Amino acid sequence: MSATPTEMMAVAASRLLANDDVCFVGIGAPSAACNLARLTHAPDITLIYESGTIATRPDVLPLSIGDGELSDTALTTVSVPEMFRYWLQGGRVSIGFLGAAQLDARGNINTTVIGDYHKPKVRLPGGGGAPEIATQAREIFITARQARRAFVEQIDFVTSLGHGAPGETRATYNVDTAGPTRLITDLALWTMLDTEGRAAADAGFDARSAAFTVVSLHPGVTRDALVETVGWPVRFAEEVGRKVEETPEASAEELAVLRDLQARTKAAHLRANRVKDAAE
Amino acid sequence: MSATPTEMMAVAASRLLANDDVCFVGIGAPSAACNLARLTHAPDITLIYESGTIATRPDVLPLSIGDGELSDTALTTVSVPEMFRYWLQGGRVSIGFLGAAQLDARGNINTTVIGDYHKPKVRLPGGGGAPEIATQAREIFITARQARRAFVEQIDFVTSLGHGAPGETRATYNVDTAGPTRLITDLALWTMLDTEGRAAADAGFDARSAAFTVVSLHPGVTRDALVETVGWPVRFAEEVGRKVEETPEASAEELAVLRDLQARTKAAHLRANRVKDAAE
Amino acid sequence: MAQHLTLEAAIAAHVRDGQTLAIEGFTHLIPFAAGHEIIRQGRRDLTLVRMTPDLLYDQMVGMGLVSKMIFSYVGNPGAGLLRRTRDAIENGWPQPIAYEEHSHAAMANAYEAGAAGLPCAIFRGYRGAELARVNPNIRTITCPFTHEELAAIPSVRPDVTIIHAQKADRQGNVLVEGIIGIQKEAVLAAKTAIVTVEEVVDDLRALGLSPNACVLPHWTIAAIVTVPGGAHPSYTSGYYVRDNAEYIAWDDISADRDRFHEWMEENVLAATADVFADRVSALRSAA
Amino acid sequence: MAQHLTLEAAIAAHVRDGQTLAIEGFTHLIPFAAGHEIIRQGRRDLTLVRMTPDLLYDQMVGMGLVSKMIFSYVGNPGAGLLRRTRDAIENGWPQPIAYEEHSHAAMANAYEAGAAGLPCAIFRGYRGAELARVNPNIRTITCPFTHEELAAIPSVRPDVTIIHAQKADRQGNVLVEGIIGIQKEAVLAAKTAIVTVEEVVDDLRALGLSPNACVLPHWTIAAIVTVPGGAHPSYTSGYYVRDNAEYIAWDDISADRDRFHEWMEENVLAATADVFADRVSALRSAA
Repeated sequence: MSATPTEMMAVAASRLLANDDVCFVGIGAPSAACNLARLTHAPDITLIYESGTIATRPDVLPLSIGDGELSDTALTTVSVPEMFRYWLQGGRVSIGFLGAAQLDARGNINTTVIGDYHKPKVRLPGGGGAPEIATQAREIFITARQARRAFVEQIDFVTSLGHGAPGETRATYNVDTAGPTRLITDLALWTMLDTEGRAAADAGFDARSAAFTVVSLHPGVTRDALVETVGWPVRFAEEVGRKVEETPEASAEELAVLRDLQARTKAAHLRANRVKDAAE
Repeated sequence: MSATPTEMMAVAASRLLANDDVCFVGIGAPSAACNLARLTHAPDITLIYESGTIATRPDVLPLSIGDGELSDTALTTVSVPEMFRYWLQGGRVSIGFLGAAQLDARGNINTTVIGDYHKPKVRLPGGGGAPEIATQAREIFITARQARRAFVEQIDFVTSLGHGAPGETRATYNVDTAGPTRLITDLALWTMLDTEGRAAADAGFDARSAAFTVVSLHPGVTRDALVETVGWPVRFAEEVGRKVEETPEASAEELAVLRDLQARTKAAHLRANRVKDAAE
Repeated sequence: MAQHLTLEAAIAAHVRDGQTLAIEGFTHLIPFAAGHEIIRQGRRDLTLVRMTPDLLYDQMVGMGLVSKMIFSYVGNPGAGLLRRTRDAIENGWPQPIAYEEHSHAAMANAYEAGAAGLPCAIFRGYRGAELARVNPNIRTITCPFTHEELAAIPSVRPDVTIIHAQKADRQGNVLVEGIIGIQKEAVLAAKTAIVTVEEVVDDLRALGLSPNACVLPHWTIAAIVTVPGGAHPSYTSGYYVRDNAEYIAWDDISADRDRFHEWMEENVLAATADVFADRVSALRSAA
Repeated sequence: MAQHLTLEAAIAAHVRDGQTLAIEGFTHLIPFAAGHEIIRQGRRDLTLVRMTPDLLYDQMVGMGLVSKMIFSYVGNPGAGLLRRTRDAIENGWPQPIAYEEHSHAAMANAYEAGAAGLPCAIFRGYRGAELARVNPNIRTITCPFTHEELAAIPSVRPDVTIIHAQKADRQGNVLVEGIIGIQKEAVLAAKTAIVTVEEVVDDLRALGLSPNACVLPHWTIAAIVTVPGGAHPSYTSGYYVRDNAEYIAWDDISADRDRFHEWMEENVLAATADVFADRVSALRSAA
């Protein structure tokens, strides 16, 4: 059985993580990806959740950012001010994960409002840790399901900074971290490339012309299908002198580990579990 | 057997402490006084040492501000930044104790240098916690042995603020705590009084004219003997319309508890103790 | 000096209309029982501060107790939006609420500064973030050494902070363990603090705790209330697990105004603090 | 990523002439063994940062390794003055040293800001205190909300921090317990950190520590060195007590230049890190 698009997103993201990464993990897709990496090729990866849990090894994925599972399996749990001051602002996080309600091609993200801030059409949860994760983690990975209402030309509100408007750079805002370098979706893997095909880590990277660029399509995804889900003109890798790959299928091990993790998680979160526990 | 002058200093200071006080304790005389109070009339007094130990109940007096005895018997031990930020600056200390190498009649203290700061005749240890204890504890008690080289008209360096120069107040320096209210010495008990005999807690207290005023002479101490040890014109309570009392003798209980504490302390700090422990 | 009180007495003695309250808890240790008692006592015109408002503030907003909220994440963690709060913000139902919005880093720093007795906090924040444009309480200072511009925000100083914790002792000292969040800072930043606990022991010192355990001395707290299960559907590490199913269910309950009111009537207005022990009984075995 | 090294190798790999070092410890956990190894390796022109310089820095100053000291209390705690440091300041022997002096509150805030990656710290300090007149690194900022003036100081960012701790595990995670002082901040504020420990265990997670114990993850540390007794005459809570007699004795040893040199020759230059275990053997029973 092959991976679902959501599974493919977690698998593709997990492959980008290394054993010595220190990840600031969000709930949902990032949590699945980071723990999949930990349970496969990166056993010593450090996972940090903003609730203060450091080097945690959850057996089931947390529903919230502060489930007991996270502190029970952590190396140590610190206060929330310490988390944001010493660990995030202190520059100790190598990869920060962000999700997005709205996202543009430059990695700017909105999770605050649809419509006007003061008279919102939809009031979303807001930034939480995102404004500072976006600028203080050394690098940002964004995970999102592709959809036209989410992948927009112009976001309604800049909750967290990517590379700003075209022609700007993060330095415009006095930020010296790399910012969003990867966008991992249910359909593809995107990399933030400039018009010469350079990534943030490459010499001469010109953020003024950078945009998320499709570098790998997940198995079975067509360019047309992908373009349908994006509200901005999609840049494919060939346009900047690189090649669009096909994302390798999820391996049997990847799928088995991920499904096992998700099954344990589902069981733990169902009310059924509560009743069962009580009956024991 | 009656109290020695040093014992009398500890006894007199301990009597000023109440069960609900939160004391920021220094090493030496303050530590003896605070623990004497704890072991006699104020069993629930909270003692804090700047090493981070909160509500500690040492069985022997610490030689240093951070002896293991302090954390072993503490309710909790916090980091040093937290101690200074949340507990002292946070306004939770009711009485801060300070010692002095040099002291003036307005409670300004020097523990930094004798002579010029940049070309010192004697380089003293410096302020440590004192500059902020002096302004952030709600009230300051000073303990010192009286001597002309210590009780001076003009201190060489203001390590910590009392009431500033005559004519000034603490408000001159944007400080709203009461500052030094009591000076407890080997010879007498002094109170910071203005020229109308008002203390800091009294309505109308005029800090501009305040000076440490002798309000109680320890048993057997004459005014002449006291004046000999002070480098400024001594103000006795009568001059501001109050009476000079005689400090009540140390009670048998006070002396017994204090000597017991000191004996335990001496034993613990002697090298003999080390050898004895090893032999056991 | 901490007094051991009933929940009803503690809330009646310390919580007044018009106050600024911080009922804190970062997913863990959210004092639901105390919040429900405030709803029952019918307080009004409250300013609620909290990093992650969560279901409890959603309930208080929906019941019309709240005139203003200061927050950094107004969602149902892992489950979605807070529908009662959305209804208040988007439609002014049951009444409009004002709000001041920050990032987590800002709120954490603001509580920390409050605990430290400072008027403001500084941090390297809000760069390129639009909240700085819409929130006039986000300002800047310049480092006098490097001339770097840093964000400045006012400290949080609630009239009353309420937290939930594992244990108190008879003297009123309180132990908080696990995800300690912002609990200590919220207590120390407040003028008055109320703590609900799972249980009272004789003396915390006798438990052989870590020397550096997070313990709040009794003289930092006004009232201690024993409410077993008082954090449900949040959790108390070492006692019972988070009732994730209840968090997920809230999404439906809160979607409809009438259904919300029925639920509140049955589970809050007609209930007492005693119901919490029952609510967590089935969750204890997993803790 | 922490490497387990010998003391000689760790110091040789990471400590260079001209660096700024913080060899921290607030009475408890002072890494004497590491400091003595630096003396043996003959480093020069060091800037030493520490709240309470204590005997170890007195020894390093007396041996001529130090060109500048940044501190807040330069005494022998409970015993008096630091005579080698006085000799350097008052008489320029064996060489003059520059110094920058702060209060404890200032230094604590400066380390905290260093750990937090900030260029400066702000606090309500130095009011009416003359240090503000003589130290140009004490400046002010104005709160943009209340207009209160607050003291500002530069953060501490050492090239190398060295601390002593109870335990490390094989992966290099470190446990600090008891009077934790400024240890965590000093490590996190530094570019490179070396930790000496009493012992190495297999896995700290297996010890059943408090969830909120002060643990430094292995990736915050460059080198771990096992030196039993390495804090002597300071102490390691849970292992051995403070050698107060030795602190008192230092007053005499350091009073005379020749006597000091003899003592250093015998106890430091001619010694190795192995001597520390013996030095504390008699103090262990009391810990």
